[in-house]
Amino acid sequence: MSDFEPKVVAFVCNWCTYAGADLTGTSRIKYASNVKIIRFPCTGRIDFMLLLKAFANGADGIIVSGCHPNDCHYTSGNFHAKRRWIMFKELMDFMGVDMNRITFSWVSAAEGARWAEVVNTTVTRLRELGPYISYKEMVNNSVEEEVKNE
Amino acid sequence: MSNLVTKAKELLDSKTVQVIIGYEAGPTGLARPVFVTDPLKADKLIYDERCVQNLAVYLTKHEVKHLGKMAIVATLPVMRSIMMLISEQQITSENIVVIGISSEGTLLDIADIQVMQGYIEKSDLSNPSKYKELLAELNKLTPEEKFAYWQKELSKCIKCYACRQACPMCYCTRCAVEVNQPQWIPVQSNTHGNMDWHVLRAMHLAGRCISCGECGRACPVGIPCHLLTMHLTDQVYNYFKVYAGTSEKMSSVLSTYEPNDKESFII
Amino acid sequence: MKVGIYPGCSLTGSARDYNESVFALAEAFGLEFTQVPDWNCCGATAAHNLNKELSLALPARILAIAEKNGLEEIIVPCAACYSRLVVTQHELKKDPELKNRISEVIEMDYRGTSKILNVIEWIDKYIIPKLEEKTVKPFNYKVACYYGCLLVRPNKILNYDRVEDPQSLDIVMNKIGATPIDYPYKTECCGAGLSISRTDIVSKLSGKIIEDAEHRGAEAIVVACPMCHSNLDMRRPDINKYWKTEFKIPVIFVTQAIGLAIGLSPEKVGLKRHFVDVTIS
Amino acid sequence: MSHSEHHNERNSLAYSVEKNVEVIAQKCYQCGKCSAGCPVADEMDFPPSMVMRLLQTEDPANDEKILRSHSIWLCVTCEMCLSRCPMEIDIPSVMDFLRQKSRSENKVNKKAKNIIAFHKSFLNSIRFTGRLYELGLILDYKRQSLNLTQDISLAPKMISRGKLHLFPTMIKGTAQIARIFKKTSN
Amino acid sequence: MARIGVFICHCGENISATVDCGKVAESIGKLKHVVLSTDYKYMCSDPGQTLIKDAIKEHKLTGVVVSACSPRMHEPTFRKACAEGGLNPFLCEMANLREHCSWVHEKNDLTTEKAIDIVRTQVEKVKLNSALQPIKVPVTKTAMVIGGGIAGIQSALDIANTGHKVIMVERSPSIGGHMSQLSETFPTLDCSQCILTPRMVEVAQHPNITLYTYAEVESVEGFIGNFKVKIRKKAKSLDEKVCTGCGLCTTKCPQKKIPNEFEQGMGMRPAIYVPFPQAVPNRPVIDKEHCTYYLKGKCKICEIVCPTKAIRFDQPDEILELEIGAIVVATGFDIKHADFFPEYGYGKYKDIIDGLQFERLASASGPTSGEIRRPSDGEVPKNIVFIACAGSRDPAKGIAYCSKICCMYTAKHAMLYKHKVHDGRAHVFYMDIRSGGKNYDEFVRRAIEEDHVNYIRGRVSTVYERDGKLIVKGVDTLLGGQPVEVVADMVVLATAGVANAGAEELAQKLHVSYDQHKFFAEAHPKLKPVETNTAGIFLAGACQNPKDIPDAVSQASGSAVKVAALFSQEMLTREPLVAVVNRFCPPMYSTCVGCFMCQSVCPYQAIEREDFKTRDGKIIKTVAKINEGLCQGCGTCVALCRSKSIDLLGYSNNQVHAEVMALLNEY
Repeated sequence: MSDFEPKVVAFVCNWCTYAGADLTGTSRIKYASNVKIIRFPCTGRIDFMLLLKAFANGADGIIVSGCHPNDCHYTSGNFHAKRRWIMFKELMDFMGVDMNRITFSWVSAAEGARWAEVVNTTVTRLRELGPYISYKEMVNNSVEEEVKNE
Repeated sequence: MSNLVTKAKELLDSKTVQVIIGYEAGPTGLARPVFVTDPLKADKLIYDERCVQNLAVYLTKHEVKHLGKMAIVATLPVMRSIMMLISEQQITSENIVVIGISSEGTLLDIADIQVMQGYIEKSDLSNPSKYKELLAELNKLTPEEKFAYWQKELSKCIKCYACRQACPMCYCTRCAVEVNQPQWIPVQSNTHGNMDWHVLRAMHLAGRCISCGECGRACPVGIPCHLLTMHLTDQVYNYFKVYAGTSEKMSSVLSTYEPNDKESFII
Repeated sequence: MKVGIYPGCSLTGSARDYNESVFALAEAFGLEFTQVPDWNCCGATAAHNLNKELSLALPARILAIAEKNGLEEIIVPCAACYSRLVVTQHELKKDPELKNRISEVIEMDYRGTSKILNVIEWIDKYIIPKLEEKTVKPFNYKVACYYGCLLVRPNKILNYDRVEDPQSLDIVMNKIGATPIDYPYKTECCGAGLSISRTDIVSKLSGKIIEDAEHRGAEAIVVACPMCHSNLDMRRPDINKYWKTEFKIPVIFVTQAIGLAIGLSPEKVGLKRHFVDVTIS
Repeated sequence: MSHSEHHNERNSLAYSVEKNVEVIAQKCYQCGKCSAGCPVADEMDFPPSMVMRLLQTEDPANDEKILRSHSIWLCVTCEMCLSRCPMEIDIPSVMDFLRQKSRSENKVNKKAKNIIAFHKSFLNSIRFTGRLYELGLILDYKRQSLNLTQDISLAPKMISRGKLHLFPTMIKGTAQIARIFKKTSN
Repeated sequence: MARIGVFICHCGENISATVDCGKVAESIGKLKHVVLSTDYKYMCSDPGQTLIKDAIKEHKLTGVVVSACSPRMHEPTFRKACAEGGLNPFLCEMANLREHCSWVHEKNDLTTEKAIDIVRTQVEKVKLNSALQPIKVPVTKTAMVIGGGIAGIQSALDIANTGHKVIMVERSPSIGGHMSQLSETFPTLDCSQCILTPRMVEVAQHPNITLYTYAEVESVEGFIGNFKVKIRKKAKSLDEKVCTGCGLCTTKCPQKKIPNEFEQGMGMRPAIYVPFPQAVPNRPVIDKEHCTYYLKGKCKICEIVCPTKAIRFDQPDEILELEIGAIVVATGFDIKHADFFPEYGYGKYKDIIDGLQFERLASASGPTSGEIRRPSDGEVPKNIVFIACAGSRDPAKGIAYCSKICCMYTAKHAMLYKHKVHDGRAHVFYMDIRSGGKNYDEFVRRAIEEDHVNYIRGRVSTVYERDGKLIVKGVDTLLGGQPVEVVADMVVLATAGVANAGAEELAQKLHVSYDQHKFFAEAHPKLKPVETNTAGIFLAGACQNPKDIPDAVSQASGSAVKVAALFSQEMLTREPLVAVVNRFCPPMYSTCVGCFMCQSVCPYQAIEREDFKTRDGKIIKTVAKINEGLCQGCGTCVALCRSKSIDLLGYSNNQVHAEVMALLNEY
């Protein structure tokens, strides 16, 4: 399992974390290349269904990151996001979806180094966890179910 | 409950309301919803332990609405549904007369929304005890066991959406599952698609579910999907110290925030 | 309602005069109260200086006994005891664990239900209503009302009167015809617990209090705390020695003042027991 | 996170104050209002604000200074400092804690011996009788502090005014009181 | 049928050093609908941009992906290039291969694969982009400045001088604000009146400025460029056109014992009064609370004596409705009155006063015409104590924050005192001296070194009166907490600066947010200190937090420029990345069910109600509608909407969904 490289999708807001990741680049700080970023205007824009979509399509892990509380470019988007993630996490825990595979974080435009740290810790953790087999299986079996049904 | 009938009669006679949403005894002996518009027919109204359905679901139905001002036989969950529907601007308090039923099954005198609010505030708003145990049981399981449990349950789902139909809070004219640009929820009824659907439903009811348990009761294949929403009801209280449907002005947990909302998982 | 009284040690000894005046008032106004049975010392400064748990346990026992005997109100004439009791009640309310530990120590359950009244609260509630009609001999003197520390502090816990420039005592004195002076030393400390171990400090601090009162033309200092009284009265020789003066101003308890106003004899209210002769009255 | 780690390393006096009386020394910004209002500040080797400052340094040498200071014994718990502190720092509780710590570590300042002698005598008297026996207190204190001559004039005057009992009054619960002392003696 | 062109930039070596650009171009070229995939050394260079422009025409591109640096760097550049090439700029996306890939990873296959994924993601996104037109909203080129203090005055003049109309609304009878009350100003000690009065007059005479004093904002609706404002002009009981300002009425008014607000209660005024000699406008108003006629129904002496018959007792309040394009809030601050500090005896002892009262004492136009005389007996205090932080930095009794200006004005007060009372002693009790600012610390040093003001580091515990002297019990913490007792003749409390009364109410009328201290909140603490989070509303001066005059004035000019910039356009164009609520033909109209939860998440009040009615006006359905003038495109409502009836242009559900898919699924 040592050669396993997790696929990680990062959902980040444009004003803080995306800019922070830019800073990581301009400061040439290296981090794991497993993470690919999708840009949103604000964490408040991120639909929880997208996280499920990511898992369903083979992601082994997810990072959701935005502005620190009170720093939101739109003043309150991240606060609403926070409440949404609280609910989502509790539901997922209740349904046995592995929340160790999602990192929620606040990374500001000034925290280039921190972004690298967030990515690396997440990737290291995911390397230990291995591929998200149970979820993948559910999806694949579901496809087979279809075949049976037809 | 003769006084229920009397009350209904006078409401219709006095033209205070045009329709009464209540229960009647069905042919099979089960209670079923009835919509009484004629005072003379009011005596078919009943209330007893058979009457379990949450009638609030009809308040947003066009067919009922257009009859005019409505009176509704309302137990606690119904009253809370009414509060939610008013706060979400689906109905107006002017248009509703509440025929309150206490937990003992006796008639309550609910003069207006304030009175109803008072009654709700006095009541225990946490999940019904029979579900509390179930929730506790499930919460004891390991993540793997939980996942397995829900896989098993959800694999049964046939996407009939009875859970949605039964829920007074699911009043959208177009549900998100009918959106195909993008296809948020896989159309097929397979475990994966079913799970997506039930997650979506639970999340959409987070902070709005009033713990009537109708969704679970309505499910033809017996999926305890009400436990998902009820679990979130617990969490909403646990995090934000509120229960849904307590006042006509309350704003939903997910559409408001406190700068100091506490959580422990965001790094 | 069953009203209890916790006199506290000094009222049985060095502050007998205070005790007498309190009981005299009660008698005169036909007020009933029962002593907290088999009460013990509250531990005073010594306890909380040396041993926190002890400083809570001792008052807790008193309160527990009071509860057991259905005393819904406890009058605590001694400001020091009053402070200790209220603080204990607060601490144990704040921390259930501590509460259990303490009730285990005192071998009684403790609920913290009884209401604790200081002497002025008692006067306000039971005496003021009938005071006017009973006042026969208006106490028309210029007085300096001295509250001391423990009647108003810690204010957040006691929340009694205002912590700066309190008024309750002035108002009472006003009611019996006295003229309270504007007095900045109202809540300055008299040296309290250091009375015996550091008489010099007490002499200095109490001296300031007396000096300012005399300077502002007060004819008496009115107190509601036996500790303050003993420092300002019994320690007067030491004070005068320290300040090399002859402060004469008498120090009387609020209850004594009221007693005189309603025509009780100086003996009856224990004035004869003072060290500094009470010329007025 | 780094913060909590920092905490784990701490074993300063300030830290034990935090743990035991929930007062955070770092809240003090040294305005000195406590010292300004403290009735005994001018007697103290370290006025209240200085005690807080010494705590803030979290330097073993300074912790030592505090525990060996005269100040902590001179504090009369008049609570003036707390009632006027802009940061609502409960200095009286800190003082109580420091006194007990100073004693348990036998670091009591020599100048304070009389004060402690008095407190001890006071507690002794109630340990056995349940109430304060003032004459006993004074005698016991004289024994402990060896101030035999002090207040020699006071006693007779008190007796003449009936303010001093020659014999202690015993309460019924003396045994219980004794047990309370036992259980709380740590 | 989409035709996508992809351009991969080497950025010199910056990208190509670790990413195999050729390989990326090649594999992207294989993607469906990609008709051109090429790499080039510098895409942002002129030849690079020309490459794009030509390709658009040559290959009839319907979408462009430039894979180079961060869009935060060059998105405008390439969108402009596309526009010049004849392609709608919003059909151009950027893939961030530099900051997010080449710079942060080693040179290896994984890095190149990641680059491919990143580009593919943007290709899939751009296929779903739609041509958007910048939003255009008209601009009413009239600004409203609320508050006539120095900040408001500066802002109004600057705007007016750019040739735009300005409405100034001032609550009190005259403009001038707190600055008009000040004696002299730090760090130069020039007379406040002397520098302020000309500005006040300029406002009154400026052709572009309309001044409404004794007036308040009643309501504000609309959005940037298009506000609808109601203003209440309180009745002055006087016809300003007829009144000559001779002032006869004010001398004859029988009511003379009304505490004078301008003198901070240290002088008296009649019921019909001009707040101060240099007032603008220099016309009296009748204070209805105290006027004998309004109270008792008779008197009217002013009416009788008025030579021009200008008094109008029956004058009603007037409501003005105005069209406003931009608003500058300059409502200033107030001082926290010190009575909450019983230990300092303010209000109990006459000779304990606050900072503004001292300003009046020291002011040549003040009640003592500039002589420092104590209120109780008019004696000149020989020993004076200034207490800093009397309320500031005091969570227990006052306010938690630092009021910023007190250190400086206290130094100034001490100096002024020493200049006027040469044999006097001035003591300052302070905690810290916060004198950041040009020539500020030098100023404080001067007070200490040249004027020998005695600075004592420590807070005062209590102040009380004895034998007509004030005993100040303080401490010197620099002497290890040694108690200090000063016997003073007068004590001045440097009271805290707090939000103005009614600030909260006004903020709510304006829909701008305010902090826990009721100060107006800026849109961004660092980069948007002048904007509020409501477009078109700006801040100036101490309504944001206590400020000294230079800070207030510079912010005022800042706000003026913001307004001028706004007014420099005929139409406002905004990036069309806004939310939209879907619309369908009847009977559906929209899938929105009108729960209006979106309304409560929107930070910009951008969500309105739209009714669909039958011919006879009966409402069939009420649904949400986004005001694109107000919407800033955060998309929180989009994620919240259960029926998915709201979408966000530029980040549509379809686009983000496609991105997720593309990122994960190899093609």
